[in-house]
Amino acid sequence: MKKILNDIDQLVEDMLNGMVAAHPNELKRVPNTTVLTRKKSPESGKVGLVSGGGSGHEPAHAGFIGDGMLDAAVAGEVFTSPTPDQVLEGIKAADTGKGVLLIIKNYTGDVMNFEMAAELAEAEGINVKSVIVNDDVAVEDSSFTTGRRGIAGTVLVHKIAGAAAMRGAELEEVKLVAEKVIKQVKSMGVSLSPCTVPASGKPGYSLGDNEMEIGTGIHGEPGIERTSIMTAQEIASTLFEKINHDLDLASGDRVSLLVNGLGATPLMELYILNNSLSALLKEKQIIVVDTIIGEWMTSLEMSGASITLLKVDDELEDLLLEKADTVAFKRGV
Amino acid sequence: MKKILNDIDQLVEDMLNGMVAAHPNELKRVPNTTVLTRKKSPESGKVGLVSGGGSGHEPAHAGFIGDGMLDAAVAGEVFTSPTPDQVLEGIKAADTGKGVLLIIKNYTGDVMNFEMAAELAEAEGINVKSVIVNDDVAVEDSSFTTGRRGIAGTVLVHKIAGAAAMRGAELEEVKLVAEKVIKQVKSMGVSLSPCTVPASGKPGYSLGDNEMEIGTGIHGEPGIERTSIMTAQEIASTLFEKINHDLDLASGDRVSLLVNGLGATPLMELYILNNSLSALLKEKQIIVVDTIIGEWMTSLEMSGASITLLKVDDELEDLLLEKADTVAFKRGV
Amino acid sequence: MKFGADEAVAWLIAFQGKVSENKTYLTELDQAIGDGDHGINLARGVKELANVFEASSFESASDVLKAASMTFISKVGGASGPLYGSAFLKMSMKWKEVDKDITMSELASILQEGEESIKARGKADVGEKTMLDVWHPVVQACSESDDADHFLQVAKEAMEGTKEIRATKGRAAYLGDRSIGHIDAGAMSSYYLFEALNETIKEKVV
Amino acid sequence: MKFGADEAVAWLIAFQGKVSENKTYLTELDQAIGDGDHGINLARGVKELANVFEASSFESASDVLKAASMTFISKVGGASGPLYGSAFLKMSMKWKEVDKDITMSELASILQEGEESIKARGKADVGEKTMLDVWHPVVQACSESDDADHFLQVAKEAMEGTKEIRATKGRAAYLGDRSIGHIDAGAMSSYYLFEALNETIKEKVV
Ligand SMILES: Nc1ncnc2c1ncn2[C@@H]1O[C@H](COP(=O)(O)OP(=O)(O)O)[C@@H](O)[C@H]1O
Ligand SMILES: Nc1ncnc2c1ncn2[C@@H]1O[C@H](COP(=O)(O)OP(=O)(O)O)[C@@H](O)[C@H]1O
Ligand SMILES: [Mg+2]
Ligand SMILES: [Mg+2]
Ligand SMILES: [Mg+2]
Ligand SMILES: [Mg+2]
Repeated sequence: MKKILNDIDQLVEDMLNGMVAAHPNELKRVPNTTVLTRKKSPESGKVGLVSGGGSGHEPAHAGFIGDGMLDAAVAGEVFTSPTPDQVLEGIKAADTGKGVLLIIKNYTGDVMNFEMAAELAEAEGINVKSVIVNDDVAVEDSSFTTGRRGIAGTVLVHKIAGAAAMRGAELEEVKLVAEKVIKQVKSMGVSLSPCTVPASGKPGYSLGDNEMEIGTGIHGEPGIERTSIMTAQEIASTLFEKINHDLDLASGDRVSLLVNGLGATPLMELYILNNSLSALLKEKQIIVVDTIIGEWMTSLEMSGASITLLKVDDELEDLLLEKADTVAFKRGV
Repeated sequence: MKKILNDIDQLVEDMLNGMVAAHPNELKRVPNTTVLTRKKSPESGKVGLVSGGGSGHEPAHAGFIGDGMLDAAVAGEVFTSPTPDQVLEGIKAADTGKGVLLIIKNYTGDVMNFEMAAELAEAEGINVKSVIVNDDVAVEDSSFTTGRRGIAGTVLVHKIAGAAAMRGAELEEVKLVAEKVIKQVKSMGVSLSPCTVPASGKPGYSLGDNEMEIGTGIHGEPGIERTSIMTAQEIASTLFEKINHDLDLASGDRVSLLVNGLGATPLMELYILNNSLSALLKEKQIIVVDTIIGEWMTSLEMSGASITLLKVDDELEDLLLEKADTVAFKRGV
Repeated sequence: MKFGADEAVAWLIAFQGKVSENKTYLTELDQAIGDGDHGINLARGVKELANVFEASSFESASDVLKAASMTFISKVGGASGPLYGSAFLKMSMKWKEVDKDITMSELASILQEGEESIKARGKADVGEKTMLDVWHPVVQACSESDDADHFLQVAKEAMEGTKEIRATKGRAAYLGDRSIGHIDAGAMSSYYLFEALNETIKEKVV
Repeated sequence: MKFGADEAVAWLIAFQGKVSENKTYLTELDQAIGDGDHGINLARGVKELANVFEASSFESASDVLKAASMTFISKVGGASGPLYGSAFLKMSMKWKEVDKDITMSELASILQEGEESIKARGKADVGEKTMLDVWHPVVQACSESDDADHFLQVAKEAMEGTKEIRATKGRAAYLGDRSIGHIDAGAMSSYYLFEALNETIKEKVV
């Protein structure tokens, strides 16, 4: 394992300090926690948005703190959900009196820790609601009750719920629009090579020289199939088919696209993938209203990419295109 | 070699199409060329800025097209300078009558191809000037006449010259400010693992399991030393020492920082590196006026990072903080 | 049997030893069918627990378990943190009802509180290839026999038995049939917990 | 010797064959001390050149070299594209001054134009471990002897001799002393060019 770091035990600490050092006007730490929050808190009267999860997905989640997206992000150890006491600190930092929405990715650990935190916050008199993102269509099994994982689609939930909150919506409304996104957002990824959790020192799985895996999760959870390496075109159509099995898009439908690199895949390849994907959508007369491309929900240095499609209506499109000014994601500023 | 692509011979073509598909309101192709330019040309009367080089450095260079940075970018094959006819098309696309500044990185091929293009453009009556960026302090040898390479510092040249052009400066003024930046901007990188040029199919060099290389160029050109893997702190101080040998910073000096990932290095590690670097600068009472962190000048899927320091005065700081709205880099919009 | 603060601390210190020693193994188990952090997570928790034990003294086993609960909840993270945390919280509350001197069947009822709270927190049941597949038979075994070796034997078989189960909860569930053939990481760590309990009873408890 | 359009095309087609065949080798040479694209760049150029030859017909060797120049400039990129492109442009201009029937010493003066233009474009000189280290002695050799095997022999030695040189131009210069021990990629491709010239003269030229 070769990584640029100092002390493996201080990894998250060092990262958070490095973030604040890089963005001193945008971010601040809540002392003695792993919570980052806005440097200047939003005016009271705005619903607070809190997200978070294990570290190793940067810029998720703290990179999305700022106008039009999140108010606080809680970082766990690498690929490990943060604990309830930390999430509680995040909730407190984001609350301006109008309540807080927790955006949780659907992993057992995240759900339990965030829900325990919500219980603690309620006990302190803060109005907390939560939504659980489960956009990864790789997982599908009726005998399977854990449900689908939350992956890159989470970024669009941040964006749209964040826009609604910025415009002054009430907690219940923000929650409803977040749930609307969650219903319409579907993702799936492929991995070409694994990543290594620093504390473990070994890659999470191995892939042959000519192998790739379809449907890998953002923590290296196994996907649905191993195949030999596919072309960009084949990847685009394989992922699209699986996503569209759920979305059932028809000619004339409008979608927003997120092409997400998992960490080590060059932007060049993401654009090539997008070229294949957008040709495919054009052929099916599906209208792409917006494309976000880059690294947004990574898995350390995993190589591979995921595709996210969100079927939009006027409300979602409008909120999606609303301006945002965060550390990692800026739009129309 | 595992990459997401279709036809190796069509790589640049597919990438450019994928970029335009992703950013249809920002970018357009100049037909039958490898030039990308703004969707809406700037008003006439603005000096045009053209950059470019081999592909594989994305988001450089086309990702910097937009308000406050570039007007056109010319893409060559992977790691290979574009040809003069292509650069000429870029110049034509960027010219609104007030002349064009070429921002060239100091590689024999780039310099020759861009200068030939400048000659061709002059012959067509376009006023063209050029600057050559040579920020890589890894290269230093008196018997050596090729000069230093241009690497990530180029991004700051784009930014500052772009701001000057946006504010209406004349070609000569834009050139002067670009040269001022070039004089004050110094960079150096380390690599932890190599990258593979798709057409060659094999990594450009190899590094042992516990090795890193100091001073590697953005095309995998060898650096100055191979060592066993260093901590973030050691990397920060090694690179800083070498950079500061040239910049000779004193307590109270102001700098702008660029921490650049080479392709496969997680953002987490860049922040950890920034944490070590900013602590070091603080100790030396050097004032960081701005930090740009992420992947800006990559080398395909190379892993590693570079550090760039620009010593700023009021003029440079002001232009640096000017707003910009490009595909990859947005500020204060 | 006498089971007060000292014995409870001894139990958890023994647990700490086993987890630290087998940190890599636990992580490997989690790597095979999960995300490879169970050993790391739990080792971080028990290490902190040792610090807590060093710094404070306790009146009763209940107090010890309460402190353990807080440490698990705030230091482990992931799925296992809240699960062990909830289990120890509920066990701590139940222990208050009994004396320093407890019977094996009282111990069973304490452990049952733990089992129930894992079920509730994890929305899981027996047979889903989780730590519950060790907790449940152990609770049974404690209520059946006073011999501490009995529940250990049961725990061991149950832990090994998770190999055969197809996961439907936790990250391993994403693997479907491919989860078969691997021991569940949380089942393994729970086995260490009961192994530590067995040793404590046999060595310390009079 | 007769050296018109046909012979010039034959020369460059022979060059194309050698470059295509040795694309990987050229790339490996460039990988050792450069950026590993010389074979790829040049193969792309000569492939296009073959297309150009297929599509058009030419009046004179000068025209052929002019077309080659344009193709090198617009298809190769990198350092070698403008260098070969400039060399062929100047050689094409010089060739205009001579007849279809040229002497070896006229050929030398044509090649010398190429050498000069590489020097000018590359701001380089002999002894810096570039293609010039092949061009320069070949020009000399052509002016010394009418025997085509003489310049071939000289080219070969010069190409191999680049191994010993410490690079001060081109990407290899970044390596300093570490550039010693490797043949320069552009020297190698230039050797193929002169090998192709030798074969054309011996096979085709009467
Ligand atoms: N819903 C659940 N109910 C009970 N136990 C569970 C559940 N989900 C996971 N577990 C247990 O937790 C263990 C994983 O813990 P850990 O690796 O620390 O958390 P994470 O899965 O978040 O990385 C599994 O091996 C399993 O025994
Ligand atoms: N300044 C120069 N003068 C003459 N020849 C040069 C110069 N720079 C490079 N070369 C030649 O070009 C060759 C490299 O060509 P190529 O790999 O296609 O370009 P690049 O170096 O841009 O990747 C070198 O091997 C050398 O022979
Ligand atoms: Mg985990
Ligand atoms: Mg090159
Ligand atoms: Mg785990
Ligand atoms: Mg080269």
